[in-house]
Amino acid sequence: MNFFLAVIKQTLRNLVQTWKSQLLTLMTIALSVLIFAFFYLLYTNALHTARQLDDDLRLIVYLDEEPSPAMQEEYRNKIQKFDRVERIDFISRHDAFNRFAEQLDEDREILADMPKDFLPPSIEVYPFRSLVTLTKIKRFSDYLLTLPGVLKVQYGREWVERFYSFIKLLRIVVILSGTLLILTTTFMVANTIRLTLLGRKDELELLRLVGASTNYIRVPFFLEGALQGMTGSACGMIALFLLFNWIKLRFAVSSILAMFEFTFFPLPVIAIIILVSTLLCAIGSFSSTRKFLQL
Amino acid sequence: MNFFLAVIKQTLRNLVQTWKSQLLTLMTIALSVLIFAFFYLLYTNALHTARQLDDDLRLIVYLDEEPSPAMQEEYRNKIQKFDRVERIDFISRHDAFNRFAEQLDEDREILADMPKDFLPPSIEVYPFRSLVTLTKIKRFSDYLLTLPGVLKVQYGREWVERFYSFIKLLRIVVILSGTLLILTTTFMVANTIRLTLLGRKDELELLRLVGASTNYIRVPFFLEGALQGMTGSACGMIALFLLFNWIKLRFAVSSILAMFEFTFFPLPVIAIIILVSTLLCAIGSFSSTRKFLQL
Amino acid sequence: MSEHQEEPKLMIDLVKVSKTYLPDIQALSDVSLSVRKGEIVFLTGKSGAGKSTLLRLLTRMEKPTKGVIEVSGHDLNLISTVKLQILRRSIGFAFQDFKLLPERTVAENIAIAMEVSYTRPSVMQTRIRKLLQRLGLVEKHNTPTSGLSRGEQQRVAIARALANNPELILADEPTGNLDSETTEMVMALFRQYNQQGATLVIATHDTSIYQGTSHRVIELREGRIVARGDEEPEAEAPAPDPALAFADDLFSDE
Amino acid sequence: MSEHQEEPKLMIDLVKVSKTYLPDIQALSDVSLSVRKGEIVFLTGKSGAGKSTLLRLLTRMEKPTKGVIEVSGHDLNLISTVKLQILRRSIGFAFQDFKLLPERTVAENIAIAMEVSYTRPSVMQTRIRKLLQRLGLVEKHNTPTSGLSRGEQQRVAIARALANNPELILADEPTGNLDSETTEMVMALFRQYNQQGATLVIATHDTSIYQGTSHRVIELREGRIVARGDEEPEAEAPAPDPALAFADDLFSDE
Ligand SMILES: Nc1ncnc2c1ncn2[C@@H]1O[C@H](COP(=O)(O)OP(=O)(O)OP(=O)(O)O)[C@@H](O)[C@H]1O
Ligand SMILES: Nc1ncnc2c1ncn2[C@@H]1O[C@H](COP(=O)(O)OP(=O)(O)OP(=O)(O)O)[C@@H](O)[C@H]1O
Ligand SMILES: [Mg+2]
Ligand SMILES: [Mg+2]
Repeated sequence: MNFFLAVIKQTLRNLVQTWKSQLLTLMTIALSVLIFAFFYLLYTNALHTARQLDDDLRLIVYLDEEPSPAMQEEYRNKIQKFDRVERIDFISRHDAFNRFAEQLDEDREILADMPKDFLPPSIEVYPFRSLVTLTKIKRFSDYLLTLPGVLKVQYGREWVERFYSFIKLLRIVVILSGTLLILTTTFMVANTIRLTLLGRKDELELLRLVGASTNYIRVPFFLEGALQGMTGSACGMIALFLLFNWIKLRFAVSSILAMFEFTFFPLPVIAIIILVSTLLCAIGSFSSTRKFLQL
Repeated sequence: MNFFLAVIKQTLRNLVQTWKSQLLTLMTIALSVLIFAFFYLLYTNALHTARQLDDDLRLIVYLDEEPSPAMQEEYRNKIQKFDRVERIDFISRHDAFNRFAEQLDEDREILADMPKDFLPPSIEVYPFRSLVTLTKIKRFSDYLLTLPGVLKVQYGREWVERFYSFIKLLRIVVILSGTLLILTTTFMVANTIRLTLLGRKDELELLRLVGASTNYIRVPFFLEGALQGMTGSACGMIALFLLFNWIKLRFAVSSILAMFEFTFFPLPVIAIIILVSTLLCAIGSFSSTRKFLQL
Repeated sequence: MSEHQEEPKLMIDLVKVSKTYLPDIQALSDVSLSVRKGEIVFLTGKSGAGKSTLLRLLTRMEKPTKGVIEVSGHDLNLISTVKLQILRRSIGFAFQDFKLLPERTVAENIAIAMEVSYTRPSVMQTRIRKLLQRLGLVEKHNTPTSGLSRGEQQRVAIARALANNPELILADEPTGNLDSETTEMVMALFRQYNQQGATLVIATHDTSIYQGTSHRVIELREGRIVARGDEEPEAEAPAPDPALAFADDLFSDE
Repeated sequence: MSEHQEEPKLMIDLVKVSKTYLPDIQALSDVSLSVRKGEIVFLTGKSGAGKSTLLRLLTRMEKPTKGVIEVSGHDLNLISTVKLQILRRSIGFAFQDFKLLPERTVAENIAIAMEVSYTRPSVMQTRIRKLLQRLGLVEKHNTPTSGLSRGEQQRVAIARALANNPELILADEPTGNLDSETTEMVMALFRQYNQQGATLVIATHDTSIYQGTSHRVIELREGRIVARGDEEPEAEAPAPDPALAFADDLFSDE
């Protein structure tokens, strides 16, 4: 009982007495969390966006003749045998013609005197959208060519590759910069704690010399670290939230970005980020007192 | 002469005696520069990549009849009147047919009994590739429609918009995160300098009391800051270069990324980054001594 | 410390203690010394003779290179961390360099020694006020110690050493920055604590504070004891002291 | 300082100087005092009387609340930063709290005072060695000052004050941590510098160092001068001193 009162008193006094460095440390933590969360948010949204964008990832399998329903079933089975896919559409000659006409739009009259079946029938295969798919898509295409009655397999090879390489690059960049950032901020926060502690070396030494128990010395640092981690990360998250809404508001008008659905972190993720920062700071602050206790 | 010797001696002694914090500060600076340069490199390469990717940005103007050379000249003039463009290609009915046949590739035999002129002639307009263009492209398209003999203007509206919004988003992200990073690192480096200085308060006070001239006290800090800024940023750039080459090497095999041409900073940019860091650190370190001199 | 069956009569027992600072500074050589409970011992010797080193060894701020040190029945070479912490709370050390926290007030500095043994705030306040009164620092109660004269700081350091009613008081040059009048104030306080049972070891150059007393004066020279004073057979009760008029209210905590 | 036509005879001139620390601590009240060149003056007074404050005012570590202070012909209220810096180089101050840099060696600490006036390294080395010899610290030449006893630190602080051959030496309680033998060493050194023309102001509680001398002893009480000693009409040459056998080699720098 007495211990807890003493420790809390000690913590409060420290906070009040060193409020300047406390504030600076707080800002350091808040900025670190802001940056980390910013990149994490970016990453999750980038993944999300990627899913929206890659609708064009499909293979078109041209057939020499219209498949019968039984054939269709067989095609379907053979395709599923290679890999699970999201959707398989059968396009008849007629559908192909209509689609082409639609593409020509107002110029469709030029097709007027064409036979309605001059385009070949085809199967459109939509693979599951994932990065893994890309590495397989060439093999998939080769496999489809071996099926009976297949004239040709087409897919937006260049576009798919370009887009995927872009997404992949983005992912690498986000992961790399995220790692770099986490390393840097961890290092900087640790350095800040170290330097702040150095400024309180005398106090720690004195406490040891008058016989303070180890917990009496260390627990306030733990609490202080925890408090700082919590407040700091909360500030960082709030800042990110404001930034996020500002961006949304600022670019909602431009309608180009409106098509992407940006989402903020769900509450559990926010809670986890704050919790982890709190723990990290508390443990960091706590364990950094060790070497001073061995004086 | 004596002054310079004294100051250099002082600087060297400081570096030797506080090498631990010096090393930590150095790492802080190196990491900051690394992060900043990383994002800058990313940004320049992203812009570069964007230029490579947006070849598909063109307007296709369908005409009702084949334009004569004189007409072509007139179209050319009218188009140029609206905006300077990169290229204008005239596609005759014949060209259009050949292209279509090429697209059909092995299935071109289905076109065998088609008249060679069933596709309309067109003009392909390639605007200059820039973000500004996108905002104008709708108006451009409307303008082209008003030209005599124009049936329809087509452009990859959705694709162009998607791609551009993507690039624009990336640009916002890079600029925002860059700003955030620069703010953070500046703040952290400043805080590190402040805390390091606090540890040398006694020394500064003593120097004042024994009558050291202002420059005798401050110039070593300037030199120290400059040295740290230089070494730190150089280390950062070297680390980035190694990272850059590692990425290149690691992904060269995957051939997907091989199509992008990644380039490192040219030498002048490297020099400028190092110079600016050197100056910033020197000035930061120098000016942070001010308040200690007013003791 | 209550787990000792037989209450030891010796407060301090040093057996052939040596201390060598790296690389090769022989601060103490084969020092043997016993101090009974309730005794006052003065340590003298030239500057650099090893007085402070000896005091530091007694609270294990430093470990001896050789030899055995027992304080209040505990062998300091073998003592556990927790026991050492408890032992330290019963020792009041007025450090030669004060070790005050410059940004804290006088009251807070003195309180530190009591807070670590979870003393009630009201008790702390009473003790602090009484100590400050006895040391002539009442008006400085709320001054940060950086805003004190050196002699005032020294008295705060002494007050902190006394605040926890320690069994053993170690005072390292406690009057180096004090005039003779203030010195007498401090010595009267020390004598009073001694009367209440505290053992005192005082390192000093100030011959005036031990001349004319019957206490042991131990002289160190280059790390060796060269004079052990009178080896008294039993601790004598010191002569009654005029300052003792205050004695009761100092220890009553009310 | 050579721009003064008429070399002033007074080293220090205080006219009705008061110093109030915030919020309302009256450390000095209307102090007027003149010290001639070449004089030795002792400042005494109880702890907290204002001795250190007076010395700090003389190097403008603190500004007076009221009054005029002239040191070596410079009015400290009006002096420019650059001139103050030059003036400070000609003042040696042995601070009461030493102000040593704990991580630097003894030699480096002493060198600091000389480096700021760009003394040649060889000259510095000679002076440091001579001073350490006179103060009995030769073996400590390369020890960091954190590894010194308190009395040794005090002597290093004194050595630093003397190193630059100052015109004015301010010593604040220079013997508080020193035994009588070492105190005599230090005083002999002070007298020698005085013989070479230096003016000395020594704040002290140690009556033994000024009893029996003919120098002025000024007593402060609660910020006022209550005793001015003998107002000597002219600075007397002190009696020849046995320590002066070393005098020549101390100032010759070879
Ligand atoms: N920085 C400061 N801020 C506020 N008050 C101060 C400060 N320094 C000294 N004082 C007060 O001014 C008065 C005179 O202090 P000063 O240090 O001059 O005394 P002193 O004569 O040197 O005493 P001592 O012998 O103890 O060193 C004291 O009451 C002290 O508390
Ligand atoms: N931390 C240390 N590291 C190395 N040597 C030390 C250390 N502390 C003290 N010494 C050396 O040990 C010897 C004894 O020092 P100590 O502090 O015990 O002397 P002292 O008797 O207290 O002297 P003073 O009266 O000057 O305080 C001295 O020679 C000193 O230089
Ligand atoms: Mg000592
Ligand atoms: Mg003083």
